[in-house]
Amino acid sequence: MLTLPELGLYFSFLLFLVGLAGVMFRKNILFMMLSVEILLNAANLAFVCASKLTGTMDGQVVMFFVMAVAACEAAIGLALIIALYRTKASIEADDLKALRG
Amino acid sequence: MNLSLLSFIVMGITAVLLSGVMITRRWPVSAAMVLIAIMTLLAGMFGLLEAHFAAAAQIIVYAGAIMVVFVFVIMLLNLPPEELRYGGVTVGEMILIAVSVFVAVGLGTKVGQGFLTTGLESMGVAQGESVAGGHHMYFPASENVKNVAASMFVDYLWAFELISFLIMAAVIGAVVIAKKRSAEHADAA
Amino acid sequence: MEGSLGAVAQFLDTNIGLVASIGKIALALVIALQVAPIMVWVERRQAAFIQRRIGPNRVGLFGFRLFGLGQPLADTIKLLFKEDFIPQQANKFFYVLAPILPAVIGLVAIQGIPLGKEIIVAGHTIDLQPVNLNAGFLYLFAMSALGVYGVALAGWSSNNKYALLGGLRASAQMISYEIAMGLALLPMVFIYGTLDLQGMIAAQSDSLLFGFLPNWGIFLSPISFVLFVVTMFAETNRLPFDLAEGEAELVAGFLVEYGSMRWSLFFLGEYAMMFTLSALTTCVFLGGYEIPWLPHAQLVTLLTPIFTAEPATWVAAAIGLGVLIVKVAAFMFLFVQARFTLPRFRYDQLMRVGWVYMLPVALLNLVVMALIVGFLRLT
Amino acid sequence: MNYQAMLAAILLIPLLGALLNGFLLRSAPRVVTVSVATLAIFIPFIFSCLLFFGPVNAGEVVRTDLFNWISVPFQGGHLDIPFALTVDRLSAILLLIITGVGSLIHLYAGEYMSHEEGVYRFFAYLNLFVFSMLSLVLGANMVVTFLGWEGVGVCSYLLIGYWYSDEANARAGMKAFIANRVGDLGFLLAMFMSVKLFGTVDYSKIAAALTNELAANNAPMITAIGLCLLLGVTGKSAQLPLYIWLPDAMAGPTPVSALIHAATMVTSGIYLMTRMSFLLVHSHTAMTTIAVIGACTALFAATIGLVQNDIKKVLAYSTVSQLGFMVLGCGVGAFQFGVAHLMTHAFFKALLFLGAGSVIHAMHHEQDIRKMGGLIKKMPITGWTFVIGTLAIIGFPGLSGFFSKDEILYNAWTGPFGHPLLWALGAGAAACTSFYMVRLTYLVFFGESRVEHAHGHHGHGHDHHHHHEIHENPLAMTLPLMILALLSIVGGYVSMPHAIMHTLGVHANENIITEWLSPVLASAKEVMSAGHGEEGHGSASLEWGLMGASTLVMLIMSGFALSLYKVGPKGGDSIANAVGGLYRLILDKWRIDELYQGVIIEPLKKVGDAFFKFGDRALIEGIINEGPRGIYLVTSVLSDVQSGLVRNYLKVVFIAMVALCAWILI
Amino acid sequence: MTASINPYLPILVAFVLALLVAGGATIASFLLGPKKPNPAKLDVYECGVPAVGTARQRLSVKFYLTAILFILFDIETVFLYLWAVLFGQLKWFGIIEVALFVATLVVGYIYVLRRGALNWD
Repeated sequence: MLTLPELGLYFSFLLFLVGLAGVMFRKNILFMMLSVEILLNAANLAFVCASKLTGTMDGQVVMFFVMAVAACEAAIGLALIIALYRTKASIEADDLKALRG
Repeated sequence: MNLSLLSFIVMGITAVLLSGVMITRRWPVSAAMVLIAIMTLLAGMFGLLEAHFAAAAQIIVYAGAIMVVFVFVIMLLNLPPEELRYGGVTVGEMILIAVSVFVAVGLGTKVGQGFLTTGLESMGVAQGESVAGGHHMYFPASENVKNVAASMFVDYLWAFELISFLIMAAVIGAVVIAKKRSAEHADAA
Repeated sequence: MEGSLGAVAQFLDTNIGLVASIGKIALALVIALQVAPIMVWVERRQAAFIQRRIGPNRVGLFGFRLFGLGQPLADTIKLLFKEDFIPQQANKFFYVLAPILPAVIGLVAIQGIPLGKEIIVAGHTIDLQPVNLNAGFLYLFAMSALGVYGVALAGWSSNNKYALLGGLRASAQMISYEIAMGLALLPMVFIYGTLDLQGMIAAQSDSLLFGFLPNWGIFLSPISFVLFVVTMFAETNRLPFDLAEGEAELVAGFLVEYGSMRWSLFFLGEYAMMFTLSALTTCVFLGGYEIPWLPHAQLVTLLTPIFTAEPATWVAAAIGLGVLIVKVAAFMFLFVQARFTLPRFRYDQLMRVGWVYMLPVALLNLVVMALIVGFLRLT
Repeated sequence: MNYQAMLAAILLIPLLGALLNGFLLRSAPRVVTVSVATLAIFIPFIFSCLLFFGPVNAGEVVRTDLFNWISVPFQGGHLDIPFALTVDRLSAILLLIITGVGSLIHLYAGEYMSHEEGVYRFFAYLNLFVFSMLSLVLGANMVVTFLGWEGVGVCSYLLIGYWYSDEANARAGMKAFIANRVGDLGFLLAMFMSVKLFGTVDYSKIAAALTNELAANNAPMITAIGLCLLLGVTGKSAQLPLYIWLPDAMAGPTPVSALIHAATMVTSGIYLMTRMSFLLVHSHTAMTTIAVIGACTALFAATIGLVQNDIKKVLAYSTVSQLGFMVLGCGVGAFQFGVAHLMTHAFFKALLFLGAGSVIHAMHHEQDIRKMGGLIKKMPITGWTFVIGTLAIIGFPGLSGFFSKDEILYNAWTGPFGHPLLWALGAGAAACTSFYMVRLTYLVFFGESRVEHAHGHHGHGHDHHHHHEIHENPLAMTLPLMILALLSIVGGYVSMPHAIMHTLGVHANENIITEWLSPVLASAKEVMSAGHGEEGHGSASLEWGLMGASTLVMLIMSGFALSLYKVGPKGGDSIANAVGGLYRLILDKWRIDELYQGVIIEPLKKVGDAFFKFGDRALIEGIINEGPRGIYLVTSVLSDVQSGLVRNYLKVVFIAMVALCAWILI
Repeated sequence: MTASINPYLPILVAFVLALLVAGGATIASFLLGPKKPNPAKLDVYECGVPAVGTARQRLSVKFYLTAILFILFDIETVFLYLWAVLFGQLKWFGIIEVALFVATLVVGYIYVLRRGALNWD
C-alpha cells in the first residue's frame, strides 16, 4: 500500500541525494549553500513525514527548529561569503583551504 | 489512486527533478529561483501531509525569508555565471553515484511495497506516542496549529528557549562578520 | 434531454465542493481584475480633485460620459496594443517572468479573503472563503512574503542601475515592514484565539463592546490597527513609502525598463495586493463583511420571510459582499488620499521608521496586549 | 501566607540585589545603589520576621525544594540532592541576625562609603555575601550549605581585598582565602564521609538515619566526621590553628568587618556544629577536642588583644576570642548557649565595629588608639554606644554578654563534656577581655585628646574643609549604633541563668533559648543524658558562685586597666618592661605567622620548587619538546586526509548515508 | 451537509487561473503590439544619455544586513504565532516563556541598533 508519508520519505531521500551531489560537485560556495538548503529541506520533509507516520507532533516541532537553524546558518554563511568575497574576491571553495591539515 | 496521492507524487517528482535542475544552473539567480519553486512544492506536500502550519511556515520562512537573503547576496555580489566543470568526476565518485542509484532504486521498490508502515507496526511503534513524552495531544487532529504549539511550548520548552539564544547569536555574528570592514566600503552603495 | 439535465444535476450534486470552489475563485478573480483599472481611474480623478483639475472625464460608453468611467477600458486596450519589446541587455527569461509573478501572487492571495459567510445551495452549505486553510491568514502572509521576488527580479533582470537599486530598495523595504506587520497582527490572534478569518469575523460580531460599540478589532487593539495600516502602505510600495519607484531619484525604480502590458501587470498585482491587505484589515479590525450591530445570522432571519430560506442566504451574502467592498473602498480611498497628501520619505528615514520605530512599538504593543489580555482572561 | 515562596524569596532577593547592583546599576547614583542594596536585605528581614513569629514560633519546620540539583546513581540507588531550603528554630535565629544586623550595616555602609568611587561593586559583593550566608543557613542539606560556605569565603575574599590597589589588602584577602580553603577541605571530607555512611547529605535524613546502634558500630567514622567538621569550623570561625586570617581581614572596609568578620560569617562554624550536634555528641573525642580548641583560642587570642594598638586589631582578636567562647560552649554540649552567645556577640560586636568605624570615619582613616582619646565629647552617640558595647562584651551584670558568657562558663564546668580546667581557661580569657576592652574604650573615648591636627592632608585633597574638625556622624551611621546598643542591652535575657530566674521568681523549666532550641537539640540532649546519667552536675550555689567569681574578675581587671591607662597609652609600659620578652612575643602575636612561614610555607615552597624543576622542566617540557616530533610523524600521514576541501569531507557524509539506507534494504 | 474538498486544491486552481490571466495578457500584448525595434529603444535607459558602466556592480552591504535581520525576526514571528493560537491554554506559563524568548531577541536587536547596522545614511 502506497501511503503519503512513506512516499514523502522516499522523496526526501532522493532530494537529499541530489542536494548532496550539488554540495559535492559544485565549486562555488554560494551554490554549495543553496544545495545545503536542499539538504535541509529534504530533512524537513522527512521530519514532517515521520510526524505523520507516528501520529505525533514531534516531527513538525523539530522541523521548526531545523528551520530556525537553517535561518541562522544562512545568515552566518552568507555573511561569511560576503566577507570572503571582499577579502579574496573569490568564492570558490577550492581556493579556501587555509585549514588544510 | 486519489487526487491528493496523485498530486503528492507529481509534486514530489517535480521537486526532485527541479533540484537536479538547480544544481546544474550556471546563473546563481536561476538556481535561487528554482530553489524557491522547490520550497513552494514542498510546502504543498506538507499541506497534503496535513502539516498546515509547517506548510505556511515553509513559505513564510524558507521561500519568503531565507531565500530573500540568498537573492540579495547574489544581487549584491553580482557574480558572473559559473563555468561548470563536469570533468572532475573521479572513479571513486562514479562508484558512489552508481551505488546510490542502486540504493535509490532498491528503496523505491521497498517503498512501493509499503514496508515502512508495516515495519513500524511490527516494531510496535504506537501511533501518537510522543518522543519527548509526557504531553498528550488535547486538540482534535484538525487543529494542527494548536497541536504543534502544544508540543512546542510544553514538551520542547527548553529547545524553544535555546533557539532564541541561537538566533541572537546569529544576529550578532552576522552583523559582526558582514559589517566588519564596512567603514572602508561605505562608498560601495 | 431530461436525462442529460439529470446527469448535470447529479454531477453538480456530487462535485458541489469543486464547482462551488471554482465559482468562488472566479468571483474573487473578477473582483481582483476589476480593482486595478477602476483604481487607476479613481486615482486620476481624485488627484484631479485634490489638485483642482478635472481629470479623465471624457471616455464614456455608448455616448454616455459617466464621469469618464470608460477610461479604464480604453487604457486596457491602449496597453494591449503598445509595442512589447525586451531590452537587449536584459536577462530575457526573468525579464518576462518578473511581472507575471506579482500579478499571479496578487490574484492567488486574494483567494484567502472571506467574501461572505456562507450560502446554502440545494441543501449544501458553501463557505464563501475561496481558500480556507487550517493556518488561516498566515496564507496571506505567505503570499505577501513571496511578493518580494517579482520586484527584486524585475530590478535585477532589467540590468539597469536604476532598476537594480530600485528593485533592491523596494524589496528591502517590503521585508523590513513585514516583521512589524506580522507582530501587529499577533495580539489579534490571541484576542480572538484563532488564525481563521471567518472565526475572527464571527468573534467581532457576536457581542457589543461596552454595550454599544461593535466588538471590532480596531477598538480592541487600536495600536495594532495603526501599525498594520502603516505597514500595509509600505508592503504595497504606496506613497509615502514608494521611493523604490520614486520618479525624482530613480526614474521609476524597478519599472524603468518595462512598458505596455508587462508594466500594467505590476500594477495589477499591486492593486490586487492592496485590495487583499485592505480586506484583511477589514476582516481583522473592522468586522469584515458584517454589518455593524447586525450579525449575519440575524440578517438571514430578517431576510428569510421575504425571500424564503435558501435565497435569503444568497441575498445576505450579496449584502455582505457589498459591505466588505464598501469597507475596502474606504481603505482604497485612504490609499489614494495619502498618495496625494503626504510627502515621500527619504530612504534612510524609511528604513529607520521600519526598524527603529515600528518594530519596537510593535513588540511593545505585543507585550502590553499580552499582559492586558492575560489579566482580563487568565485571572 | 505562602511560606515556601517567602523562604525562596528570602534567599533570592539579596541575589537579585547583587545582580542589579553588579550589572545593571553600575552607573546609577549612589542613592539608588545603596537603597537597592539595603532594601534587598531589609525585605528578607521582614519576611524573616513573618516566618519567625509565624510557623517557626509555632514549632513548624518550613521546607521548600527549589529544584533537583544533583542526581547521580549511587550504591545501587540514586543520590538525589535537591536545592532545598529549610527554616527551623535554629536557622530562624540566624536568619534574623543576618538580615536584621545586615540591614543596619547596609544602612551604615551607605554613609561610611560615601567618599568612595564605584560603590556598586561594594554593595553587590555585600548583597552576594548575604545571599551566600543565607544559603549556608537555610540549606536543608550539606551541599547547599557548602555552596553558601564557599560563597561567603569568596565574598569575604573580595571584600577584604576591596581596596585591592593596596598590596597588603590583596595579600590579606588571599591569606583569608587560603586559610579558609584548608578548613573547607575538612567540610568536604565530612560531607563525603556522611554520604558514604548515611547515603544522604540531608540533615534531617542523617538525623533520622543516625541511630545509637549505627553510631556505636561506626564510632571511628563518626569521630572522623566530627573532627573534619571541626577543621572546617577552625577555618571559617577562626579557631586555632587557622585563626591567622581574621586579624588581617580587618584590611577591608569597617562595615565588612562588622558584618562578615564579626556578626555573621565567622559564626557559621557555630551554626554548623549546632546543626550537626546530633552527630557530634556521639563522639566524646570530637567534643572534647572542640571544647579544648575553643577554650585555648579564647585565652590565646585574648592575650594578643591585650597589647594591640590598632582599634580594629583589638576588636579582631576579641572576635577570635569570643568565637573561642562559642566553640567552647558547643564543645561542652551547651549548644544552645553557643547560639545565644553567637546572637549577643553579633549585636555587641557589630556595635563595637560600627562604633570603631564611626571613629575611623570621623578621624579620616586613623586607626591607632594612641592617637585618639577624649572623643566622647565630640562624638557622644558613638562614644556612649561604644561604652554599652564594651560593658556587654566584658560581661557587666545585666547586659547581654553577661548572661550568655556566664552560661557558657557555667557549662564549661558542669556540662556533659565540661571540666573545671576548661572553665579556668575561659575565665582567664574573660579576664583578659575585660582588660583590653576597658583599655580600648578608655584610650579612645576618655582622657586627654591626643589627636594630631597636623596630619590631615593625605588622600583628601579634594575635601574643601581645611581643618579636620572631628564631629558626630550623620544619622544613617548613628541609628544602627543606637539600635544595636539597645539590642546589646536586652539581647542576653534569652539565656538567663537558672539561678537568677529562680531569684526573680520566673517559674519556667528552662530559659528562653533552651526552650526555643529544644526541638533542634532534642536528639543531642538525649544522647548526652544517656551517656552521662544526669544532665550536668551543677547546682544553684555553684552557679551563683561562678557568676560571682567572673563578675569579680571582670571588675578587678577593668579597674586595673583603668588605673593603668589613666595616664594615657604609656600607662602599660611599666608592666611591659617588666616582662620584656613575653611582651614582645605577645605584641608579635606569639609569632604564629612566623611559625607558619617557617614550618609550612617555606617547605611547601621548596616542594613547589622541586616540582617545578623536575616536573615542569624535565617532564612536561620534555614531553612538549619531544612529543611534537612523534605527533608530526602521525599527523603528516593524517593530514593528507584533511584536504581542506569541503567536497572531500562531504563524501564521507554521502557514503554514510548511502550505507545507512543500504542497511535498511538488507 | 458541508461540501468538503482538499483545502489546498483551490489554491492550485486559483494559481492556474491566475497564470492564465497573467500569461495570457503577456502573450496577447506580444501578439497584438507593433514590432518596430531600434537600437536606441533597446538600449539601457539612463535618462537619455549613453549608459556609463554596467549595472553589475556591487552594492551596499546594508541590504544584506536588513535581510539578515528580517529572517531572524521572521522566524521569531512565526514562533510567536504558534504561541498566540495557544494563548488561552498556555496561560501565564506561555506568557513568561515567550517573554524570555522575546527578551533574548531584543538583546540581539539592541546590539544591532547600537552597532549602527540599521543606519542608512
